[in-house]
Amino acid sequence: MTTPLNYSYYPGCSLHASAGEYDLSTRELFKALKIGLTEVPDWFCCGATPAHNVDELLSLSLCAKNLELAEQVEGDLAVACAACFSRLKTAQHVLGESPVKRKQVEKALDAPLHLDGNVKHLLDILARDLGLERLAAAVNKPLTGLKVACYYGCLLTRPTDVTNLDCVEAPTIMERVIESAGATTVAWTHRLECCGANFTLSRPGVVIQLANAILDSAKAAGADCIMVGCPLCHGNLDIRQKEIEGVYNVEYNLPVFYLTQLVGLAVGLGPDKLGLDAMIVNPMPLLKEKNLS
Amino acid sequence: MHPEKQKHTFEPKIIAFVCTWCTYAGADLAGTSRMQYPPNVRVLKFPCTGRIDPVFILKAFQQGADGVLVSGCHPGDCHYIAGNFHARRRFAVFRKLLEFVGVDLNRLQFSWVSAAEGGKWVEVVTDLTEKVRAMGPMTEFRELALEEQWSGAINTPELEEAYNQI
Amino acid sequence: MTKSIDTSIYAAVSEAIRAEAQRILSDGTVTAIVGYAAARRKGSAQPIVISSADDAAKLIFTPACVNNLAVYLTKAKKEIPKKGKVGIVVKGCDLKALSGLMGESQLKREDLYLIGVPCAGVLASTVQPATELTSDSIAPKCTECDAQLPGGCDFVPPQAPLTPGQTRKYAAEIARLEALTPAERWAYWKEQFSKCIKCYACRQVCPFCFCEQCLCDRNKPQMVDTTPRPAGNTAWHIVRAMHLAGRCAGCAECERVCPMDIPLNLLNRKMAKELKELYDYEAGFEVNDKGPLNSYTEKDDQSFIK
Amino acid sequence: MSRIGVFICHCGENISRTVDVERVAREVGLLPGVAFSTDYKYMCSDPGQNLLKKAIQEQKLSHVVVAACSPRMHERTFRKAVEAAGLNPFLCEMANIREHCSWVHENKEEATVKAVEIVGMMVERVKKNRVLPTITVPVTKRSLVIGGGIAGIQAALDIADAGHEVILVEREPSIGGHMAQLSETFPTLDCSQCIMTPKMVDVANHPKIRLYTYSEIELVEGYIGNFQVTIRKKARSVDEDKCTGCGVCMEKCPIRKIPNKFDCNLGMRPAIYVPFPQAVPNTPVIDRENCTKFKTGKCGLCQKVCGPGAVDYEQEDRLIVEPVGAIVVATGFDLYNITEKPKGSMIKGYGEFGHGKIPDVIDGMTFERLASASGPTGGKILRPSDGKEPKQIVFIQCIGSRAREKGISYCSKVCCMYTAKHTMLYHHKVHDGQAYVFFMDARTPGKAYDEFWRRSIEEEEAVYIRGMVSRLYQKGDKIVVMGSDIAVGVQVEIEADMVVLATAVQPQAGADALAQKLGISYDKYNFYSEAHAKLRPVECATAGIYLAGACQGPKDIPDTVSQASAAAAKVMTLFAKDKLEREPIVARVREAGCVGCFACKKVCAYGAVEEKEIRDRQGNLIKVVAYVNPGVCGGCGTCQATCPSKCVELDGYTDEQIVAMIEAL
Repeated sequence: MTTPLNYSYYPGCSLHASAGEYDLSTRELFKALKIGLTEVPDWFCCGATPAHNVDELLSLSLCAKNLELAEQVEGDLAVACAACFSRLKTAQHVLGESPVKRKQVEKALDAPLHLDGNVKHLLDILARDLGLERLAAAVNKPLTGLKVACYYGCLLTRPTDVTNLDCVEAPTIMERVIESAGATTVAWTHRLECCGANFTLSRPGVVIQLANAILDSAKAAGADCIMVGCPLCHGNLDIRQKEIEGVYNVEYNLPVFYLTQLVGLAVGLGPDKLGLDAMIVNPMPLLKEKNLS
Repeated sequence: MHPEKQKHTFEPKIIAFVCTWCTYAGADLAGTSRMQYPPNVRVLKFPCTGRIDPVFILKAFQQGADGVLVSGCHPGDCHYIAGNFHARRRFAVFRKLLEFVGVDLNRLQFSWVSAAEGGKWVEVVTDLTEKVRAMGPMTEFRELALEEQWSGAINTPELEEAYNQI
Repeated sequence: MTKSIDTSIYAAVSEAIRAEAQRILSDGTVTAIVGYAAARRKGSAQPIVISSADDAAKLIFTPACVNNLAVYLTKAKKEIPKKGKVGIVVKGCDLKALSGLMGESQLKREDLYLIGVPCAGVLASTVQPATELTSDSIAPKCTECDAQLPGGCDFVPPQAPLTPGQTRKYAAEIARLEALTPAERWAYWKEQFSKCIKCYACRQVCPFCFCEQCLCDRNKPQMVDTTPRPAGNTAWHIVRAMHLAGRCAGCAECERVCPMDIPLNLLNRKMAKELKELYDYEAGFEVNDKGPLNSYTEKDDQSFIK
Repeated sequence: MSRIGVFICHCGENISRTVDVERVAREVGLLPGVAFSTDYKYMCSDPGQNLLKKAIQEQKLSHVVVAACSPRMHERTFRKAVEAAGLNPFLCEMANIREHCSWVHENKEEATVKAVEIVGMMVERVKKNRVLPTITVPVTKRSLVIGGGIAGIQAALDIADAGHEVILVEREPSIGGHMAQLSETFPTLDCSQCIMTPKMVDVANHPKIRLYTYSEIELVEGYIGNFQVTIRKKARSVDEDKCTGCGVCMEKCPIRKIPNKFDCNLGMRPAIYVPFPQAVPNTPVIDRENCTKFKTGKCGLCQKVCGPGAVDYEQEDRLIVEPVGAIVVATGFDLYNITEKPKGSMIKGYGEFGHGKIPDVIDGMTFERLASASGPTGGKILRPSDGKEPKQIVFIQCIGSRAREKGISYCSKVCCMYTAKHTMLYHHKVHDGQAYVFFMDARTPGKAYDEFWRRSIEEEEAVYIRGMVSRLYQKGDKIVVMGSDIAVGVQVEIEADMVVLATAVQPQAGADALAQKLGISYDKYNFYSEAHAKLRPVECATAGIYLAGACQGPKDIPDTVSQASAAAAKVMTLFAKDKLEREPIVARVREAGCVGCFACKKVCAYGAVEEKEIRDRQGNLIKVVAYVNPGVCGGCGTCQATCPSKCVELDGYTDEQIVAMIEAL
């Protein structure tokens, strides 16, 4: 007998814009896995990277308010975006450690803070709350033969005291999840390197250089595709891929999936429910080749 | 009131409970350096602050001390490894108790004074003496000693009847 | 607003205690059991020691079962058979005291058979024994209870107590006193302590006052004034509170037995509050090797030290 | 009724200038119990002391108060004088009217009043002083040394050379420790084995040293001068008395591929083995986990070929009890190993370096074995993965050390120097190779140390890059080292053939367990704590136990040897007398009142409080009470302040004495 899983859901801005397919596939996957997901009413931006670079109080207050809103919905808070996850966890951590900052934020919000709820990344929910065994049991179209490079990026595991997701330097949670879905994972070197993140707008040259190193490493390790859990990483590796190939005169042709898209495929969801058409590097030839579409 | 005159007439009694290895030696150093401080303090030497029982502080107040100083080695410097760590906890709790029963904690000072800190000894003793001098005598415990019994009013008929029967 | 408190499980709990007592006395698991029995006044209860399975039927649990029986295993142990295991009926608060006594080498777990009681609260000492348990008539300690279900016992009846959220009476009173000036607090306690008649009932009933000779009875040297006058009383109550700091488990027996209604547990709760804030220490069910005042960390607060 | 004599010293003019000493003597003379009161120019002078002695005899004084300087100055002087006059020395107290009075006040009236009060307090105190007999403890003049590395060897040889018996216990099959593994030593580059092995042989041949190798400490009881140590001598499966060390068994053993720990698992050894050719004793040990005879019952070849019949498969662990008077702890260090999951370690692990999965990322000790002429490669620097000579080698310092975010913050002290040495050895052996060193700071205090370090840069062409490394990964047969050069402010990437990590020096595994057996304290890293960081650096707070070498903190060889000799000197000082005398300021338990809550035991930093059973004549247990071992008690009195019923009292600072002083106010 297992208890039903129910979560409040904080999609974050990206999932309502450029990463619409992450949102779509998350909702569809959770529906398929019979995990309840209720969007936090009136949620707003967590402040992302800019807020905490400019004003810590603002950044903490934005997150604290969102956490408070999330309290209205039963269940732990599920977060898809790695950056939102990092900000919400950081706010929780900082406000828990520093009574002074807590007071400041309480003053700013004019309300006592509720910070006790758990904030969980989708990976955590799949790997721990649902559990790998139950996940594997739900798989009806295993991703047999698909070689996946799991890309963590910077924010999922760091800093370890804050996110508590997995070992900061040698995490395995993505690999464990996707292997439960029947895929093969490759050992590669750039799993944790930075993709350049939001320099994609201000200094695209940096992003092209860093993302190239990541794509190069994944390709060299023999991966068919890359799996990510962060909209920004996705943008840098997927949208920029053609441009990078042009700059370095190479050909990668590595589809970049959100983890929910790949797991979704494995539980039998169709491409239309996973937003595969929104991917820039077309995954369909690869999926055909592996008999997965 | 004549605060100035009062200042001259009231000389507070300060009792210092100190450990022999650090603070007592620090006080010695103040002497060999010929530093000057008010003569109100009386020093009681202990091997270690760990030996200082909170009851001694209570006893000192009851015996008419207007201020009490407890001083020992800085954390990590204890000659007996950890006596001052135990003392630190003991007094952190004891001062909270005294505060709760209404003792003004300005009369009770704790400090770490090392054997090299003659200057700090002078500063701690001078500050406490002047602070307590400004507060006036510690009357609470002395007044208690003069009182005989319950001050409670006989305010119920039952009590009144009982009292009359005595 | 008076809220009534559901004590409907007590009947089933009593039944379970009797059945278990019957079993462990007849199969020789224990040689005696310390528990509660009905007393003469209607609805009242008193401690009882039984050593025969036939007497198991005498055991009860009601809101009048106020005593902390732990004291019968230490100071009053002469009444208890010395051979074999002894069973004892414990509420959560009493169990904390037992754990404390084990930590201080006064009792051994293997010598005891613990019958835990799921407890929704007991009556205050100020009301008649047959009174209905409500948010007004409940003992103040029960308003702050976090131990309604004793842990780590050998036997606990399966019933779960239901208690509504309650106003924490001590916390409120501590907050009130803390807001006063030192002089006002002194006046308050002076009034309270001057009532004391030095009957030492608080000492007699306290499970932790197990010293063979109390410091306050010594006269060579006389550390503490022994006279039942305000000076001596104040010293006694300060020393008592200090000696219990970090040990008191909050059974509030001292306050219950005080014939002069001095709020003794208030001092103990204040100390408990400080120890929680300073060292994150709380009395609990687990047996601690060292209490907060005979251990330390290098990083303890020293903001009060110059 | 006490007859107290009070002696007020003028200290030349030091006291009498601001204190009216005659008035003090007069007023104090009126106090109850004071039979004699006088003042004198210099109490500490010979005539002053004679005055004191004469007064004791003529006035039949029972107690003495000398009001003069600080007791820290002359308490011993006057107590000796009092003793010479026939009184117990502890019936004499000093009132400090110089440092605490005349020197710190100018107003003569105020100072005089204060002096009278200070003396009055001491008069009341001294009335409560009791006769304290000097405590003497017999001394067993044998010493235990735990650990057979250079520290233990040095200490053992020094103590044995002084004529005292030494029991030397080593956990491994051979003594020698880490120093035997080293190739050359800084700053002279002399061969480690050349200077180490003669000392090992000296130990084996010394008539006063009894060597227990392959043995561990099981139990330590007793106290200074009187320890009882139980040693577990593990079954070696070879009779040490019969074995001649011919080595035939090792040649014939069919199991040959067991990684040799001594060679950092680079070389192989048989199942019956000595860890290295110069081992002392040169007696093999059977590794029962890997031996066919022990695993399957078959084989038995070594027994068949052994001429003297020394191989004994039936041998069992033996427990030996040795009485000793002093213990030197010299258990040394171990290097933090990034290949192992750091179970219980404070270091969080180095996932960014691949958790040690990259074969050509090695630690400093492995490099020592590669560089050692007697090592698995015969002194050639070769990669463990493919045996090729590395042409680009990167050394990374401070792995684990000084890394607060990784869990430990201390400096391992030896790594800067040995890395400099490694770059030199590398350059000597691979002439066309290039060494890079990533470092935070170069710490080279020590005689000829900084010169040595500079030589590695200036003459041996090592490139030092100030900065740390964020990641290592294998790319083809290269290891990509991603680091930063903070001096220039750029990110650097080096494709290296081999990487050497200067991993943190940590206490040996199980150091905490041994400390608990010995009753000595240790810090949060498990390094043993000295009694005083500056003034008692080789003594433990637990009397009779001394520290030598890296078990107390990271140390290089010269420091280790110095400390070992210092510890040996401390042992000899202890052994210089037949009986140990100590100041009788110790705690005593009033057993009648003790209820056995053992709060005193919990706060005792010395482990001096024991549990004592009180039984009646029939042997029935009445109660268990605390007992303070006077040989071990440090005399701080924390127990007394903690005891709720004050049933433990510190002699010399009893509650009576203190309350008397408070009441004198």
